[in-house]
Amino acid sequence: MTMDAEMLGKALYAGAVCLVLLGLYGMVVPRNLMRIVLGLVLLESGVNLFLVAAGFRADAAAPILTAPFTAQAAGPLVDPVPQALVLTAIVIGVGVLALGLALVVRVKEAYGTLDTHAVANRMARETGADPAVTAAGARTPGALPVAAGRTAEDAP
Amino acid sequence: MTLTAHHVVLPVALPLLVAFLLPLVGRLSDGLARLLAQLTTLAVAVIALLLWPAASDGGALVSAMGGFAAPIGIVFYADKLALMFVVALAVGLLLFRPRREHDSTKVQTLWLLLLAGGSGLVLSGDLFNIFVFYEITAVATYGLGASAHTGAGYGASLRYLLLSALGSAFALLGIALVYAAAGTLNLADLSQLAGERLTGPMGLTAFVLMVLGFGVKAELFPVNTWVPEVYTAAPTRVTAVLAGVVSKLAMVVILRLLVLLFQDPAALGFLLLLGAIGVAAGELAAFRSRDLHRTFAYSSIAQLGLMAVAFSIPGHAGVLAGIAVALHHLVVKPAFFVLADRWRGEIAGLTGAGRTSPLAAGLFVLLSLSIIGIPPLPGFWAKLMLFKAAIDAGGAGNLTAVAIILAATVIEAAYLFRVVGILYGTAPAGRPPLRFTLGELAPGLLLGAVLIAATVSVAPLGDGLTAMAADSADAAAYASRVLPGGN
Amino acid sequence: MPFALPFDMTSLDLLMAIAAAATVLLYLFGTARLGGYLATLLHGAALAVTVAMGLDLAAGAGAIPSSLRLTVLGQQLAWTLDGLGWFFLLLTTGAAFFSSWYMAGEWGRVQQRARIQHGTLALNVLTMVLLLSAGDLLGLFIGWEFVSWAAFAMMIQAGGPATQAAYRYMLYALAGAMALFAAILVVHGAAGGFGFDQMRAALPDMSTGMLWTLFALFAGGFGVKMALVPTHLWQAPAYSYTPGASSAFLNAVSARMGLFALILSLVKLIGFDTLAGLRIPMTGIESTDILAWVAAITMVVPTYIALMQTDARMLLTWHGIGQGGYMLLGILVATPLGVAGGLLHVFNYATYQMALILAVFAVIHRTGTADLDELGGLITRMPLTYVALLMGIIGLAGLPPMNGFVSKWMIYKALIVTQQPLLSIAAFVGTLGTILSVYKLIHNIFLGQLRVEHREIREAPWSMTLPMLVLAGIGFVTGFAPGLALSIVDQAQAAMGVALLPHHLGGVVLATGSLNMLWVVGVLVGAIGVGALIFYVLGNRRFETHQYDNYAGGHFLSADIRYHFSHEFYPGLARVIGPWYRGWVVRMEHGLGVLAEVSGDLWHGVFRAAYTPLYVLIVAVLGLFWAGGAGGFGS
Amino acid sequence: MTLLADLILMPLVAFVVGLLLVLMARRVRAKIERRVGPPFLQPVYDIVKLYAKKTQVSHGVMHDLAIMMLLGGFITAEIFLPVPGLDGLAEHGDLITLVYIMMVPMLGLALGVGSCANPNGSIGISRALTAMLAYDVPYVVVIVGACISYGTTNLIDIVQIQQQGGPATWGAATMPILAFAGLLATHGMLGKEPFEIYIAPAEIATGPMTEMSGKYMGALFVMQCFQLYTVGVLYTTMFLGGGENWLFFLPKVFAVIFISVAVTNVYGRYKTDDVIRWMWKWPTGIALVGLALVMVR
Repeated sequence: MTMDAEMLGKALYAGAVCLVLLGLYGMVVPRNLMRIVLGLVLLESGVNLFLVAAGFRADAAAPILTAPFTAQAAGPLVDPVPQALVLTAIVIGVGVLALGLALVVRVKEAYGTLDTHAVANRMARETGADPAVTAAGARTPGALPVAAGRTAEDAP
Repeated sequence: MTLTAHHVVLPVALPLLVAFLLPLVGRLSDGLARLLAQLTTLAVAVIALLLWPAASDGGALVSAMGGFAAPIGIVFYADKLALMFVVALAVGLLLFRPRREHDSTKVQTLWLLLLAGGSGLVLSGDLFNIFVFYEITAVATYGLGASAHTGAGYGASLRYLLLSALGSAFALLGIALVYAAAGTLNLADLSQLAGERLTGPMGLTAFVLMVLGFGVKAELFPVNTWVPEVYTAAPTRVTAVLAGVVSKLAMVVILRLLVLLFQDPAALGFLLLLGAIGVAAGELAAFRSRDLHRTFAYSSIAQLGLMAVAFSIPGHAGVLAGIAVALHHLVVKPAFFVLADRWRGEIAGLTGAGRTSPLAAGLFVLLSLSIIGIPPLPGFWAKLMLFKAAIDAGGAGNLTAVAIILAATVIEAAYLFRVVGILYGTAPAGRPPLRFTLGELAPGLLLGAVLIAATVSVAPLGDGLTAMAADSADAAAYASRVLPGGN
Repeated sequence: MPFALPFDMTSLDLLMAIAAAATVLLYLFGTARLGGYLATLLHGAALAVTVAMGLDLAAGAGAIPSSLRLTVLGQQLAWTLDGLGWFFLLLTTGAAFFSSWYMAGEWGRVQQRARIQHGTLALNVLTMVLLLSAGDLLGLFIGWEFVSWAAFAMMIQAGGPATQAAYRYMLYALAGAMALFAAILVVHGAAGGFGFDQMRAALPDMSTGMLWTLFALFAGGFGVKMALVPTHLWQAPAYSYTPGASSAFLNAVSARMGLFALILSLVKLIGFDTLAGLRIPMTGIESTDILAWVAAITMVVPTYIALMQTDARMLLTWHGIGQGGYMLLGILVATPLGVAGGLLHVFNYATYQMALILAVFAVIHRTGTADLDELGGLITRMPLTYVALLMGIIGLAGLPPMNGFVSKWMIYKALIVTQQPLLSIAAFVGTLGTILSVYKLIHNIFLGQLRVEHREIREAPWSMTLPMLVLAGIGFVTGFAPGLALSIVDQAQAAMGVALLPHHLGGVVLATGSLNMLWVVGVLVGAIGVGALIFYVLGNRRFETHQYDNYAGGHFLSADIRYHFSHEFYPGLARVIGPWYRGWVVRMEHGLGVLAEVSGDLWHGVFRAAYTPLYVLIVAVLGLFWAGGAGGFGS
Repeated sequence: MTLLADLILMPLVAFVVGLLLVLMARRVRAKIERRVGPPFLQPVYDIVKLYAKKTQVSHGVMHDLAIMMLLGGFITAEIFLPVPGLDGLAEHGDLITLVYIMMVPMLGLALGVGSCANPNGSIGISRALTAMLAYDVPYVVVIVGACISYGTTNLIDIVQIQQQGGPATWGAATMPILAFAGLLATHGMLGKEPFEIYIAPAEIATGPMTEMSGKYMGALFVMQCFQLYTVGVLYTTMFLGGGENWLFFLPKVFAVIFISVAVTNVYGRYKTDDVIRWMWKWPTGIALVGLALVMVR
């Protein structure tokens, strides 16, 4: 029984770490905005699982207090705080997810694409991103007098 | 009217309540909604100011929610530092209040949410509440970031959201680690347990995760990549508030974490590293920027890096320096963005703009001199305090950071005064002159006046800040105020 | 106290008040009809107060405190003027007086923004007063920044190319200021405060490495203002494009603030003895030797760059850089003779360089150009300006009878007596280049063919010629009787803690060869008189022919042919030393700029890349595994 | 009273000796070219002839003033250059002073020629100054080396030091390399072939002299006398032990000038840049070696 509980605890942590890693992978590698948002969802699930696991006790009861405060005598309870936290976190996560998806829709409406590179390029064009980076090597001389090279007065 | 500790909750509760009422009022009248929102903001500022005497008498006001005392209950902790930032936030929000935009009510709602979240962020005495208020703040800023209703605005805001949500997840992970280690989330409680429970790799991991999480809003390297785009794409009023005030609130949270939980050399070293890289990265990137919005966005990253360096110096000297840098930046950066709003587009296109609007150009020079750190302007004293703290603390890391900041100052002057040169150049014929209306320029002028007033009264200001910093840097005092009975 | 002041003001307070009042009043009324004369009056008053302070100091007052005190963030700031500061203050107020006089008349009326010129001039004086009387390192730094930015304000007012030059100056000055900031922080770290006495007390406990750092930071930081090679690129353009009298003021005293601060930090605070103890291991090279060689290179290289200039202003300002090298070198000799020579050169340089710059701007005022290829033959049209310029170049070249000779003589002499042949050769070689260069200046502007378009040019107005003639006159008088200037120098030397140099009115008496300028100048003037006698008495009566009445190789030269030999005046020399002008400093500067740009672009790339989460991922994963590996979880 | 005598005598002696040196130079040249050469008083005749010319063309005040500076400068220089029996004012101005006083006539000449507004004159001056830069670099090294070796810059002391131990203490014996370099630089200073770029009759119509006629030319002639004298005496004082009396002194001076004059006649003319290169390479290099030896000793 205790072996199993320990295994279960380890499995929970392993699952949480896996979910976090999966979520990170999902946020970093794909180029589709939808997939990235879904990666975020996976990541948050992982974190939530981790939170729950932190409060987990294999041989404890659910922390539901009924009537007089005597349950303690019956044995250890699972720590209620992480569960409360997870509830809040899930709610927040959902809110953020909804907002994110709304923004994805707006981006799609504005640019007609969900490809991150394409979106980045369109954004750069719209806000006039620094040409210094986009056109590498095409430094405009004179923008910085210090680096503008020799001027007449420097040396003959 | 004398306010007591119970009123500490008002700066959070009042705007939150009104924020939810606002859409309903907005149905009736947009004007009424705007009035209500602004009155609420004003009220928060007034309340915070009224709380001030009480807070300075006893060091801080502690309010336990629902009567449950710490460490079980949820605690609000209002010391002078927190109240100052609440006031700054409210005043900033008033100063840059949204004008008659077509969806004024929605923006006003977000504005109030931002106020509520921001106030909660600095007032909370509890890690999880900090997380919750951080999220409220974040959600408000996502909306505000996209409120320009342009494709770039949506895109930037989405990227910001993704990064920020990732950060929140990390922060939550960090909080979970702290909880797993210490079994409590009350800051005062934790500060007493920190010595034994939060040291070592585990504590450091928790700290790193939380710094990366809250660092998204505090514009810390490397989670600040959203900054240039959002600051460019969002309406300038939003940018001014985000760069000026909201980033500082996140820094205050990090300061609380450092002072109360992680006085670990490794943790301080980590923050120092992030800060120093942020300074170098920000100034260098700003040096190569072609428009004012991006320039100021990068410059803001550098300034926040400066604060991180300051907070990483143990003892109240570092805290003092950090607060001074924060306050200075809080005044200067929004004013910069006021100027950037009119002077949009490539900097090279601003040739001669200073001659058509000399007042604005003069303001620009004043702000530049101050942010570079030229005596006798406040920016100099802030930097001086930072350097003194770093030198007195000693250590190779601090000295390197000082050297980096000194070098970065030259770069900073290079790009700011390049703009000055362009502003005072001779405008090409036939281009319509860029002029400011007095209304556009007013917030900037007001902040410039504040800057000059601060210059004149730098001595008393310094004394006040020193006391505030000493108080904020005192973990024992924090614990004893929240847990009067001892634990 | 030669005169009583109200409200317990010290004379330093009075001076600060005058300077502050001048700044405000001149900014407001500088353009008014009599604004220029108001400026002259105010600066004259400041000069009078300075002279009175000098009398006080000479009477043994020690130092003159100011009642101005500030306490900021636990830092006490106070201001006190001692002999060293006073010496430089005298130059400052004197230069301001002559500059404002020059601007008072016609100059002010034709300049569009006279009030800005007057205002910035007064602002410069005010900031210099604050710098020169700084009572501790923090005050020194604050004063330093004030002075730098006041000079920037003065430079940038002209617009056009001046903007770029001023921008470049600002970058250099700020980099220097940051080095200085680092230096005072190092001191603070070691001494626990910014006080001069605290620093002196902490010196014995400092490690060699720390002393080297301090030396490098102070020398580097202040050296920028002095335009020591390789930080010299900014100075010539920045000073040249500044209009008229402001340029003369900058030339005469602004760069000298760097010298003042160097003397203060290296000589007064650290001290020659400590510096002499700083040696590069395994060699006998002392710290001051390094600086002396920097000074020597500064004497030679910019002088030969000046030689190649085609703009009169540029030529003079490049020489100004070189002359700074002489002053520093003299002081680094560290004997009474050398220090007195270096300081005397500061004074002398101020007189003749101001006369020169003012004369050149008088020419610009009349002809509209300072291009040495575009002028010529003005001697007949502007004789007074010519006289001022002639006396100025004799001083700059360091020939008798002008004062420039005396100070250079002392510097050469000090170097030879202390057996430093290479440095003295460098000093001589610098002077040789100067002689070539100044002849080109006077020849191309005043001698040779008068251009047709300049036939109707009038002499500059009296308001402009008088100041420069008076300055040239001072140069002659202090050349004839250098004892006058040496007594002023004594004040500074005493405050530096260096033994005084015994001198008399005509010069100095040394066992190894003396100098008595009363005799030298007296005989020279007498001999020229004899020459005049021979010239006028012997031989037939001369008749004067017109400038245009010339033949070259049997061909008549008429006014419409441009035959003035001015372009590339030293072709043979240019061919030899031309290839040596590699511009490595320019390339270094350029390289630094490019480095900043490339790193800036790199960071842009980082911020633009959407993959910051990747770094976070790596950090987080590593962190988690680290913590997990330590067994922190699941227990 | 002695001083007054010095003041009058020294320039006069210099002038007379200078005339003799000019005569020698011309005679030597004539001998080498197998001519008879001028009579004994020819230099005097020349000067008288030039002063007696009817047309004396002046190009303005500066032109006249230049002649006065020219004469005045050299007169002053002679007074500060001690010779046997006549110390003059050497106590009040040392070797460095003398070197710079000698530049005053040079500057005067340059200004005068410049104000003539003749391009050939200006070119001549440009070349003359270039040449000055060329030969003065080794000259300066020599002077600095010698001064450090003697430990003084006072010319009277320098002579005394050398007189004390006879020829063995002469500069030429104690620092032969410097002395040799000094000789080379001295030759350059005289402006003779192969260094006469600034006169260059065929190219620039005798350069500085192009607008000089009558007594202006006469003054230049006088200047040449002074120049030969000064250069010869200075070298003698520095390296050949000066002289306790004129009997020993004058032959040395003549010898110095003779070497220069004799060498001159076998050379053509260098180009301007070659003058600089040569002067900065050989005499300077040799002088630096000599200096190094002085410093090592």
